[in-house]
Amino acid sequence: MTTQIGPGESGPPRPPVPPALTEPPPPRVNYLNVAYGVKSWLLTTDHKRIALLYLAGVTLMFFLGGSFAVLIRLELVTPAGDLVQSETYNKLFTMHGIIMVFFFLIPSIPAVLGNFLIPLMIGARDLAFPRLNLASWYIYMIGAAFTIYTLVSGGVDTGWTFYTPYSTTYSNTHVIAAGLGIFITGFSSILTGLNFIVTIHRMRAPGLTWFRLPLFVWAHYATSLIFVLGTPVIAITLLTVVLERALHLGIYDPRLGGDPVLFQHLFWFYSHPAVYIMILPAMGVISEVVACFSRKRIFGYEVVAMSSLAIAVIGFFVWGHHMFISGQSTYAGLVFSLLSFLVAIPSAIKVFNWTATLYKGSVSYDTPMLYAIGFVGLFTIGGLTGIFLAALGLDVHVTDTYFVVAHFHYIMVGGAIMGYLGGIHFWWPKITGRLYPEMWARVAAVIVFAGFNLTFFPQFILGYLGMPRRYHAYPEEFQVLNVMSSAGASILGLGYLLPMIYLLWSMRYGPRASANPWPAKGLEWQTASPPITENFERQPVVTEEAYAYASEEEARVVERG
Amino acid sequence: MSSVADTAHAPEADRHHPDLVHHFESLPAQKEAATLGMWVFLVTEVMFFGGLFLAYTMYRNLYFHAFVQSSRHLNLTLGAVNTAVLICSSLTMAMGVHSSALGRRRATVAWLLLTVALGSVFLGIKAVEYKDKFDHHLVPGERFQAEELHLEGDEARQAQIFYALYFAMTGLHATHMVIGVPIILILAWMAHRGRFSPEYHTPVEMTGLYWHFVDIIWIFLFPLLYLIGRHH
Amino acid sequence: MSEHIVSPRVYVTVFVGLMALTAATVFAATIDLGRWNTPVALIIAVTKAVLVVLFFMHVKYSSRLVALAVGGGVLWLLTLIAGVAADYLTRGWVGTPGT
Amino acid sequence: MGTELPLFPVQASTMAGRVDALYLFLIAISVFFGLLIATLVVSFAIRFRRRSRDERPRPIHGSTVLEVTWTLIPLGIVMVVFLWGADVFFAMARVPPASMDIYVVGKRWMWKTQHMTGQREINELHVPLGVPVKLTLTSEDVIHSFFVPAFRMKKDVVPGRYVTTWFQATRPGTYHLFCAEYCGTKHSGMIGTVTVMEPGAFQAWLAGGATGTSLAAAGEKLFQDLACITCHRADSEGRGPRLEGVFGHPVSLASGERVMADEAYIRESIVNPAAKVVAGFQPVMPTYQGLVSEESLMQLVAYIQSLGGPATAGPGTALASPAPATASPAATPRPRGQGR
Repeated sequence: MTTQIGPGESGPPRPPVPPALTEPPPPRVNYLNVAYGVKSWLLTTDHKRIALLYLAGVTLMFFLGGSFAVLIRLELVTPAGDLVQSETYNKLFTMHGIIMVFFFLIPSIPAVLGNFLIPLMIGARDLAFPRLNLASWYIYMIGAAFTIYTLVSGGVDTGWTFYTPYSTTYSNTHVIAAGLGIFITGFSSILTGLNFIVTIHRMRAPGLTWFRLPLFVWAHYATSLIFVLGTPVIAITLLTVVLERALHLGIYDPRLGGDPVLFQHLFWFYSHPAVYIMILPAMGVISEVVACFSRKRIFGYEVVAMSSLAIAVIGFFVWGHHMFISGQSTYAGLVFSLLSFLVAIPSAIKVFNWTATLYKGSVSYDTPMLYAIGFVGLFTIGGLTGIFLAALGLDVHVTDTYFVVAHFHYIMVGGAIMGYLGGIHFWWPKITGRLYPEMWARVAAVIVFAGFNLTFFPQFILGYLGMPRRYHAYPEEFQVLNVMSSAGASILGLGYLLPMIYLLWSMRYGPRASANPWPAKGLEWQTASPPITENFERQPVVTEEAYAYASEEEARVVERG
Repeated sequence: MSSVADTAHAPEADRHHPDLVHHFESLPAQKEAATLGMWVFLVTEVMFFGGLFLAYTMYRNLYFHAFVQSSRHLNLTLGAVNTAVLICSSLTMAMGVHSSALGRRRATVAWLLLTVALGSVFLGIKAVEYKDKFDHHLVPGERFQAEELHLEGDEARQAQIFYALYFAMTGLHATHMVIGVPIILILAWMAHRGRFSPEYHTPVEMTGLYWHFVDIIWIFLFPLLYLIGRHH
Repeated sequence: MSEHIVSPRVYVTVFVGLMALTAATVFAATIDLGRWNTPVALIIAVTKAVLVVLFFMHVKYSSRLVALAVGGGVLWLLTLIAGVAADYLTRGWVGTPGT
Repeated sequence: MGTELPLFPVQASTMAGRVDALYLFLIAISVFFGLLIATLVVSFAIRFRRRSRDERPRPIHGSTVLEVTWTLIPLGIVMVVFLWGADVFFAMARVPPASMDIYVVGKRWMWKTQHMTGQREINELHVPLGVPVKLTLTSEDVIHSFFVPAFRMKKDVVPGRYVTTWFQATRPGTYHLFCAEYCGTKHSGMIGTVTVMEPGAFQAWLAGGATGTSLAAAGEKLFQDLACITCHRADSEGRGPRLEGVFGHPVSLASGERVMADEAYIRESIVNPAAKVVAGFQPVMPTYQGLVSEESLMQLVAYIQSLGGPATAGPGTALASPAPATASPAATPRPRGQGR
């Protein structure tokens, strides 16, 4: 009953995909125009519509969190704390941290691109539990509502890390509301992770074995393991902080014999794997983009797939490197430092394999590829500075300084956000059926890359000079580097506004996209753009490996190689 | 190891069963996915309770004497009775799932209602225990008094940590039961209306898994909280 | 996955086993086994949990993937406890307080 | 607008050189691998740029040899970095014997330092050049972090327990002191200076400073006021153990363990007497938690330390306090040999 469509068609090799990018297919019913009205969006169980709901929520939170970053950088232009008071500054960096980490970086790629693409990539009609998927969006929005309530009613000033005993005893800001907000949003991650695991295990198209899965799906499977195994621990940790504040359940209270270091163990047990939740999906996007724009299979596909799992698993054993000087025992620091070096290896392997994929490929510089190349560069710097921080002796000097701030921004902003933007541009034709303006997109990519480096590279130098984190005022001699960083931040801010403008513009005025504009491999490019609600007219059957851009005999050897 | 659901030969009748959702090929595939999903959810519950079990493990080793004295004050008989009640409710729940799989409607309703009853008994006993703690001022906070535990000074404060963990762990467990009991009540009502059949009784089975998990949590809570140093 | 019907006799035997083990753990707690009190209580609790998981929760009859999930969950909790215990057990080994 | 633009922190302690060496080694590694990948990516991107729309490059699956090499080489490098980092870290953790003791208390938004000879400073610390200084730190409220960038030294200060770190200044001058762990409103105001002075100038400062009673003397007075003397008597008839010669030596407990009588043990025995009862004694001592502030606790510990007597060759920090039992304000800490 299932017919074969797609690349495996027998008979003479089809002529390459017709070059005309933009011959507009006649307007048909697709998941966007199948129903209109608020109810059709707010009660949808279609994974594609839920992905767009998440896109709206996540973008709102990104610009909210980003505005705090701008205020922080403005404050730090001058050594004296003269733009805002110190209480306000503390609330600014706390809300920046909370919103960016829990409400943008963690949900962005999995909930937007993952939700949209995983069923398409594995040839399924939807995720395993569509209603749970909609519930996860509502839970995310309720959590966001709690956080916005915290914001408007006075903010919270404990830092996104909520260290006790400050968060439980000494802070008099809205810690309970903020804690509950993150507690609730955690369940949105859990439901998304649960949905992905069951879908990838149980709903792959016939013939789609594990080692034919796109690396995007591998990355999200590894991320879902972290969602499911890590998020509950942050939920109970924040619950204990809320209970200690509200009901005096003093398990972290040093006056009763409680140990604040125990809170840090519980917090970082989740929060370190959380950084892999942020980067693994971006790595999945980069694997897809690099393969498509060098028109070649990823070099060492199996190794790259396994390195995603390795990162997810080893990522759970390394949390102690956040606590080398926090009162954790020296020997425990030794163990965590060794394991932290091991977790760096799979990331290095991925970078080498992406670079090797370009060799003898047919590389084109569309915007997604610019973001991918930017990602490889910045993620390499981010990863290498992680080695500085894992080295015990060095960490003593650089932890809690701007060196750490620069390191994790290189990974989160240089890595995760570049990957997110690359993914949004790469699948924009599939999601909206429209093409974005290529020239503007490339300009924006270059601005983002330049602005990012000008913002965060000086912070490495500041960090080694000893400027501590979360400082409202700083000594005179750090001012020049801080002004450079603030200048970079304004360029970066502009760089992020551009995509917002031309992507919205393209939804109305962009030329219509064909089913496979790049052209790229993968089941999601086998169906229409934008896809129908059921994703595929007929159940696709997969008969070849992933990224099969050219079989051996089809390849015209690239002479100059 | 790709265990893709075999779709080619799902029986035709099965394909149009009212309970089969559109994106699954067959009822067994749908049930298999639901079972895996439920188990992944239970793994998150293991890690959720795990945070408290970790705190308990660390503080028990750090402040063993204060924990022994505080645990001694918990009512052992009520704890043991509660354990027995919960194991019985696990049995009745298993029988409920069993009879729904065989399509015996009235038996299913009976077993499920029995499970609800046992669950309520457990919560009742828990309420009695909590009230006793409030009466003896053993609730963490300013009014905490540890004279009855024969502890003073730092150890009196460490007893507060024991009771903080006691209330947190048994409170979280009780909350899970307060969520579970109404769900089983609804299931009993749906079974009564003949909603389930041998082909489709997944909700009963999933709730059964949840209920057995809650029982397993108590199986660990009882010895850890009630049985430290009951000898000498 | 065929629908495996477990006979009530199995449920009742497992039930009796659980009640017996509960009695055993209460009795074991009342006699002074020195260092062994805690391990014995834990072993009994683990046995009861395994009985419930295998028979009441049908893991014995369900797919290997479900068993993998159960094992993974327990293993991760032990990882958390082992990692934190590594810190608490080795405090003060370097000889000065707080290292 | 600050005009000077320092790019590298001054090296003012024995550890600074070792940390900077590891830092520069890692910078070299990072520059090498960063440039390697950057040049490879850029050159491949240019050499293999897409010539025509329907160009189809030959699929390359991968090569196990290459995968193994770029797994083992990075693994080897990071293991070297791991061992080097651990070596520096343990050197920071092991306090050299016969260090000069200073007590530091972090309190929301100020650092209170106390010298053994009684000097007390707020957000200031005067230390002699070339003498290993052992800091015993605690906090009265939240977690702070004692950070002196010039010494490459940072240690989180956790309420409810003592933590220890040490440094040996190698360059006279005044250096920044920061609080590096977020602690509330004036976190960025909880800063100060550490002044390293020539030994001669330090002695003058010590003598000139408003010394009042030395820490040990203040501790001795407290020892009387709190009636500790009634149980802890010198003639060991009292209900509490005799304290002379206890500090710095192992103590056998009623539970059969043997613990080192260091500052943490003494402090714990004052606030939580029942935790580690000395063998042969009953747990009758009442707790002094709440009756005794952190500073007075430090004075009592300093007094008991001064009763320590000659250091045994025991492991860890068999700390012999250089000052004889009766405090003499001008006690000169004899600078011993360099730390290891």
